[in-house]
Amino acid sequence: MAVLNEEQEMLRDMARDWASNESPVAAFRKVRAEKPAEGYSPDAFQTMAQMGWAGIVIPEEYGGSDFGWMSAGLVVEELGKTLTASPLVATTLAASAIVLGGSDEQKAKWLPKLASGEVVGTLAIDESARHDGKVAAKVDGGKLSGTKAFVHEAHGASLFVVAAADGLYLVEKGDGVSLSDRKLTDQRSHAEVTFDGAAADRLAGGGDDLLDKVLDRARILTAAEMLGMAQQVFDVTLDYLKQRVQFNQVLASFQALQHRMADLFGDLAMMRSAVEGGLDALDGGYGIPRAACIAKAEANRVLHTMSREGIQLHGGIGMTDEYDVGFYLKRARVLEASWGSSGFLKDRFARLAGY
Amino acid sequence: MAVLNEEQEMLRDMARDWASNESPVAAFRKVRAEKPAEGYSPDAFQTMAQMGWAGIVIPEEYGGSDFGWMSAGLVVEELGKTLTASPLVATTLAASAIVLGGSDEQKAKWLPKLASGEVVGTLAIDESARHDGKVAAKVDGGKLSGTKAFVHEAHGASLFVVAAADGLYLVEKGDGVSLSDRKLTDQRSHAEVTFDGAAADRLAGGGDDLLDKVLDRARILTAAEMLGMAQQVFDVTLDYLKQRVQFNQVLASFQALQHRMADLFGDLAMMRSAVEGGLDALDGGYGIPRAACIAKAEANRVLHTMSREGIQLHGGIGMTDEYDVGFYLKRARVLEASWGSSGFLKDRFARLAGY
Amino acid sequence: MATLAEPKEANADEAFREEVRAFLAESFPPELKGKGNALASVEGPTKETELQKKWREAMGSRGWGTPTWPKEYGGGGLTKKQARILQEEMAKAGAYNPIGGMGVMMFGPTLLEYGSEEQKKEHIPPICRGEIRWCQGYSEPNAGSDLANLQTFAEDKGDHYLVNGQKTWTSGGQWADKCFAIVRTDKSDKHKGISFMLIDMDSPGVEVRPIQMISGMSPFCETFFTDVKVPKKNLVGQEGQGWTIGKRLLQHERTNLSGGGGLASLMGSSLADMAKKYLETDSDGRIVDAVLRDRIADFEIRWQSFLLTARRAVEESKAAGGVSEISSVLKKLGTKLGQERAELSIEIMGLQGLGWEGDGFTDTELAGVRAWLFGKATTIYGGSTEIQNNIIAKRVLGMLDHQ
Amino acid sequence: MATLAEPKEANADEAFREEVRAFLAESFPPELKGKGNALASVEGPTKETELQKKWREAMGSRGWGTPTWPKEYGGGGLTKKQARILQEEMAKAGAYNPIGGMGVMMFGPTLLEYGSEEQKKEHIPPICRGEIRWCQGYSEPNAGSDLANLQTFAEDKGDHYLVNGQKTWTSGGQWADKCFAIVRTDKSDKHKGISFMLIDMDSPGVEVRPIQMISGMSPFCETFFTDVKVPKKNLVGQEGQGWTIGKRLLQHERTNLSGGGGLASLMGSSLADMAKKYLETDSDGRIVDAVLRDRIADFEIRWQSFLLTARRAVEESKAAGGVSEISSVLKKLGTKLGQERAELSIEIMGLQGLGWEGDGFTDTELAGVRAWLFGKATTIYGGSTEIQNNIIAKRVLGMLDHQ
Repeated sequence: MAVLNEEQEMLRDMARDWASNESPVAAFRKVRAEKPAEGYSPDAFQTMAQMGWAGIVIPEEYGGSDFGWMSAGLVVEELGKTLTASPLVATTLAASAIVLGGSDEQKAKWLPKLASGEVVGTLAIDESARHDGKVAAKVDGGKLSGTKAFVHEAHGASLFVVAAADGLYLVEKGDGVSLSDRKLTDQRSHAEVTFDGAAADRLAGGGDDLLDKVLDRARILTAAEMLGMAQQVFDVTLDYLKQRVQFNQVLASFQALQHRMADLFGDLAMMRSAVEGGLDALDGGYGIPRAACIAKAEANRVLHTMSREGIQLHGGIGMTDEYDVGFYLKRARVLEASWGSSGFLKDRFARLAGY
Repeated sequence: MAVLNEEQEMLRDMARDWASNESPVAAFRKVRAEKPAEGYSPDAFQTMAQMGWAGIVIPEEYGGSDFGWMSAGLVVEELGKTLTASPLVATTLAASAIVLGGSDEQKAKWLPKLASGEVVGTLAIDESARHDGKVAAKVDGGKLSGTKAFVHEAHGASLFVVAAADGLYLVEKGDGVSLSDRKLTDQRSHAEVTFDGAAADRLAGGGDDLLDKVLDRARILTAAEMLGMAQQVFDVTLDYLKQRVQFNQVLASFQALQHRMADLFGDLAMMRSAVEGGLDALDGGYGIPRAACIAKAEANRVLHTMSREGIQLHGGIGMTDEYDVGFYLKRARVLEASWGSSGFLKDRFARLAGY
Repeated sequence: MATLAEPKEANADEAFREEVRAFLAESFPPELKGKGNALASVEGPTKETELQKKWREAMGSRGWGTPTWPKEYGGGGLTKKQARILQEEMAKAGAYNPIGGMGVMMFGPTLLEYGSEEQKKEHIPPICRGEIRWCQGYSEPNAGSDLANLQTFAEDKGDHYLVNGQKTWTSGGQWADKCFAIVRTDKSDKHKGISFMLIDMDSPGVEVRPIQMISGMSPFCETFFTDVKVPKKNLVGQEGQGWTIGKRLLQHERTNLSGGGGLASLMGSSLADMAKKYLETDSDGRIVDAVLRDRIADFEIRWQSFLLTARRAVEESKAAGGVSEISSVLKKLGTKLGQERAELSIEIMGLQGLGWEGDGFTDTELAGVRAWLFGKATTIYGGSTEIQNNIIAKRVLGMLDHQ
Repeated sequence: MATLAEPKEANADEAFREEVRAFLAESFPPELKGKGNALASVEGPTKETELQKKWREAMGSRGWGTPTWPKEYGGGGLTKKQARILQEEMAKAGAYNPIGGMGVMMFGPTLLEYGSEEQKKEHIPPICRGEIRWCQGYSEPNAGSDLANLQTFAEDKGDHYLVNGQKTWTSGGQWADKCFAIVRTDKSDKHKGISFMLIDMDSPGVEVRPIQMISGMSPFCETFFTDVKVPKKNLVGQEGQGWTIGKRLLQHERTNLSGGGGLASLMGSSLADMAKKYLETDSDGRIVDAVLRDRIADFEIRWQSFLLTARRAVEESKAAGGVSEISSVLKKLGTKLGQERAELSIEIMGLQGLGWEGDGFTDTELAGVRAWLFGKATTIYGGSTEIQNNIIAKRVLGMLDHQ
C-alpha cells in the first residue's frame, strides 16, 4: 500500500466502509437478478457522486473534488473488491478527456454535470473485439459516423467520448446513436454503439496524442479496479484455506498450498506496486505512457493467475454460482481484454523504450 | 518408454551397461581434466564403433548395422545420461547426410569408414551464434569458402558436411580448412571452422530440401541426448530428495517438493513421448519435419526447466563442481541453442501447419 | 501424432475393417454426420430423434458402443486392435458413438471387475444398449479431496440397508436412473468402513437439488438420502471393500477425464484454424501477431506431446494389464492443457470470446465460453490436480516411502 | 520507476546536495569513473591501487560508505533522505561506494542492534573505513535450510569458549579477517542452545578450504574449527540468544540479496540494449524477432514492478521501523527475476553467450556466463526460496497458526 496522506486515508476508509456495508457482492447479485436498464443501481451511483467520487479528477472550479488519481484509484480499488456495478470508472475517464482536451466552454458545460452524477459519460474508442488502436469512424460536417464495439457502461451513459480518425469528439445520446446489447460474462453494461451522423463536438485541446493520454488513464484506472479484485480473491482464498478441513488438517497447513499462496502474495505485491506507480505517475505528470503499460500489463498478468488459482484453491465450491469467487474470474477476462491485452501493452512498452 | 522389439531392448541394455560401467560421468571429468585434442577419448569412441553404434543408421551394404533411428536414439539417450563425450551424434548425422544425398561412389567411399569409426564426421551448417537458417558460404569451381560458427566435434572430425548457398558438400579436413577453438560451458569440442577455397564434393541427391532433412535428423537425435540428460537429472534429484534430511524429515516428504517433482515427472513424460515420436517418424518415414519440431521444442522446454530445478532442489551442493548436476545445466543450454531455439522451432512448426 | 501411418494390417483385421465399413454404410444415417454431443453428460439429456434412436440401437445391438466389453454381457467383444479400426472407420464416416455416460466410462469397467455374475447380467447389458443413465455418489460436503471422510451411513437391516446422508457433485443426478455410491457401513474404521452399493434414484427418500455453476449450467446435484432402502443384492463386492472398488473406479474416471477426447475438443478441431478466423493473416496465411502465433504453436506442440503420451500410456499398459497409476499423470496433464487451450482461445477472440447470451455472438462462441468456465472443474473433480500430485509423488515416485 | 521525478527539496537538503557535489569534485578521482566491482565479494580481493585507496579513505573518513550508521561509531549519521541524495549525486558523478561486503550489508546493522557498547566501538569503525573483511559462519553440512540443526559446539572454558566443528558456504572465508558465527552452546535445546559469536580467522585451529562452484569460481569455503579459542567478550548478546540475533541478520541479508542493486545488475544496464546489440533490428530500431522482443518487454515490465516494490517496502517499513518479514518477499522475487534475466540474456546471445574461456568471447560475455551460473546460488543461499515461502506462509499469511 502506498504511503497515503490523511485525506487519502480518509477517502480510502470511507470507500471501504461504503463498499462493504452498502455495496457488498450481494448488491452486484441484486443488479444481476433485477437487470436495471442502466446495468447498475442509479441510486448507488447517486450516492457515490454525492460523496464526491464522480468528480474526483475534476477541478474544484467545475464542481469536482479534485482529489487526484491516487485517490480515484483508492476508491476504484475498494469498489473492485466488492464488484460494485457502477459507471464510476467510465465517467471518470470521460471527464478526464474533457479536462485534458476540452475548451473552457466544453468544460463548463459538462464537468459540473459529470461531477454531480447528473450525467454519466463513457469512452467509445475500439471498433473490434481486441484493442488494437485502429479507428475508422469519421466526422463530416460535425456529424460522426462509425460503429464502436463493446462500449463499457453504454446503457447508462448519456455522453460518449468518441474516437474518430481525426481526434476525440463528444457525442450525446440521442439522434443518430443506437445501441445493441453485448451481454458479457461479467453481467455488466456493454453494447455495440452505432453512430450514424450523430452531432459531434470536437475536443480540440490536449495535443495530437489526446487519445493516447486518455487511453493511458483508462489503463491505469482499470488496473486499479483489477487490483481490488485480485486482493479480494487472495483474501477470501486465504480465509477459505484457513477454514476448510480435509484429512483432519486445515488446508492452510499443506505446504504445497502454502508455497502457492506465497507465490500469489509476491505477485500481488508486484501488481500493487505497478498500479500505484501508475496512479503516482498520473498525479505527478511524468512517465505516464510507460507507467500505464506497466500497471495494466501487471494487472493483466496477476489477476489472470489469481482468478484461476482462486477457483482451483476453493475446489468444487469455487465452481458454484453460490460462491462469489467465480464472478471475479468472469469480470477479470473482460478487463484483461479492455484497453490492451498483455501482448498489446508489451509491444507498446517496447516501442516507448525504443526497441 | 516406447515399446521396443527384442533387438532394440538388447541394444538399449548394452548401451546402458556400457555407459554406466565404462563411461560414467567420471569419464567425462577425466576428459575435461586431460583435455585430449579431439575433445573426447578416441579409445572410447573406437569401442562404440566396434559395438556397431557409429554405423547405426548406415545400411549393411556399406558396413553399417542399420538398426534404425529409434535404436540410435536409445544409445544416444543412454550416453546422454552419463554425459559421455563422443562424436557419435555428429558422425551419425554426417553419415545420414551421405545416406540421404550421396552418390553410390560417395557412399562407398565414406560410409564404411564412418561406420568403422575410422573417420569422424560432423555437420558445419550455421554461420552465427543462433541457428537461423542463413547460409552465405559459397562454392566456386569446386572450392568452398565461408566460415561456420560453433561446429560441434570439429576437433576430432576429418570430414565436414558443409552447407553452402546451393547445397551440401563434403569437405575433408586439410588444405583450406582451419579451426579456431570456441570453448563453451559444456567443455566439449566446438570450433569456428573457416573454409578458404577448400576442395568440396557436392551431395547432389536427396532433393532440394536435403539440408532441412539433415537438420530434422539433427534436431531429433540431439533431443534424444537431451532426453537422457533430463531423465538423469530427474533420477538423481529424486534420489537426493529421498536421502537428504532437514528438519528431521527426508526432503522427499515435503509436499511442496513432491508437487514440483510431480510436475517434472509429467513434463518428462511429455518430453519422452515427443522424442520417441520423432525417432518413430524417422524410422517410419512420415511427418518428419513436424515431428522434429515437436521433439526438439519439447526437449528444449523440459530440459531447461529440469536443469534449473535439478540445481535448486539439490540446494547448495548442486552448485558445487564436485556434484554432477551442474554439468547437465551447462550442456543443456548448448544443446538448447543448437539446431533451433524454441522460438525458431515454434515458428517452423507454425509454418509447416500453415499459420 | 495425427499423421502417424499404420503398419500394414493382418488379413483378419482387414476383413474386420470391411465389416465395419459395410455396417456403417448400412446403419449410420448420413443426416447425423458430424453430430454427437460431447457435452451431453453435463447438459443433460436432449430428446432423441427417431434417426438417433435407430443409430443407438444399431450400435447397441452389436455392442460396439462398448467395443471391448465381453460379448456375453452385451459388449462388442472386440480386440483393442479391432476397436481402433472401428474408431477410425467411424471417424472417417463422421459417425459418433451414441452410447456413453458414466455407465460406460466408469461404472461398467468397475462392475465387470468386481461385480457378481448376477450383477453383471443385470446391469451391464442396459449400459451396452445405451438404455440407462448412471450417476456417481461419491463426494460429500466434508469429503471432497478427503473422500474417505464420507459420512453417509448405510445401516444393516437384514435384507436391506437403510441409507441416510448427503452426497454432492452428483453428476447428472437429476437425470439419472441409478447411482453407484460409496457409503459408510462401519463407523469404526475410516477406510475399511466403506462399502460400494447401487441405489435406484427413484427410491423413496432420494431427493435431488441441482447446483448452479459459474458457467450457468447445472450438471451436478446435491443428493439427499433419507431412510432410503437399498436391497442387499445391490452391494458390490464385500462390505468394507468399497474404498478399494471406489478407487479403482476413479482410475477409470481419470483416464477418461484426461481429455484426449473430452472437453478440450469442444471448441473445434484446431486452435490455429480458430486463430486464423479471428486474427489478421498475411498473404501466406500466417498470423500477423507473431507473439500470439508463437503461443498457439507452443500450445499445439505440447498438446501433440500429450496426445503421444496418452497413446504411449495405452501401449505400455497393455503389457501391465489395464489402467494404472499413470492415469494420474494423464489426468493432470490433459486437464491442465485443456484449460490452457480454453484460456488461449478466449484471448484470441478478445471480448468476442466472452459473450454470455443474446445478440452479437455465434452459438459456437457462446458454447466456448460455457466450456471455458465449466472446464475449470476438470482440475478439481475426479480427484483434483493436487490429489493427483500426491498420488504421483507417493505411488509413482515413492516419495513418502522414505518418511 | 527510474524516471520518477522528485518533489522539490527543502533548503537543508539542497544545501546537503551542494556539500556532496563539492566533496565528490574534490575527492573522487575521475579515473575511477564507472569502475567498482559488484562481484568483489565473490571474486575475492583485488589489489587496491593508490587512487582506489585514496577514494576509500575519503569516503571512510566521512562515514559515507555507511551513510545512515551513527556518527559516533564512524558512520555517516545521515538521514535516509540525505543518503538518497548522496546516492544520486554519486550516480551522476559515476562514483562507486568503495566500502561494502558482509560487514556493511549484514553484520554491522545486526551488531548495532544487539552488540554491547564495547563491541560496537571495537568492530563498527573498521567496517566504516573499509578496513576489514567479515565472513559468515552459518551453514553446516547437515544444517542448510534447517539451519538450527547446527552442531558446531562452543564449550565454556571460563574466560573463553573452545570451538569445534565444521561450517560450510563460508562466503569469502579464505580472504576474511573475522567471522560472525552461530554456534551451539547448549545441546539440550535446538533453538535456545545457539549463541552468536565473533571468531578471528587467524586463530590457531581455523582451517579453510575453498569450494569450487559450477561457475568455476570459489567464493565459498568449508571452514573447520579445531579447538579454537574464542574470548568471552566476543559473545554477542546473551548465551542462547544466537538464533534470534542470527535470524535478524538474515533479514538484512535477504534485503541485500533481493537484488535491486546486486548480481542482477552485473550484465549491463538494460537487457534491451544488449538485445539490440545481438539481435537484428529494423529501421526503427525495433528488434525483428517479435517473440524475443515480447519476452524482453515482459521481463522488463516485471523488473520495474519489482523495483517499485522494493522502494515501496522501504517507504512502508519506515513507519514500521527497520527491516521486516517483507524482506522474504523481496528476496524471493528479486533472486528469481535476476535468474530469469540471466537465462534470457543467454538465450539472446545464443551460443555466443555460453563461452567458458579462450578466444572468441568478450570479457563481458565471459563474465555474463559466470554470473549466470553463480546466480543459481541466489535462490539457495541466504535462506532458499523454499524457506522464504515457508516464512511468508507462516509469518506473513498466518497459514500455520491454524494447524
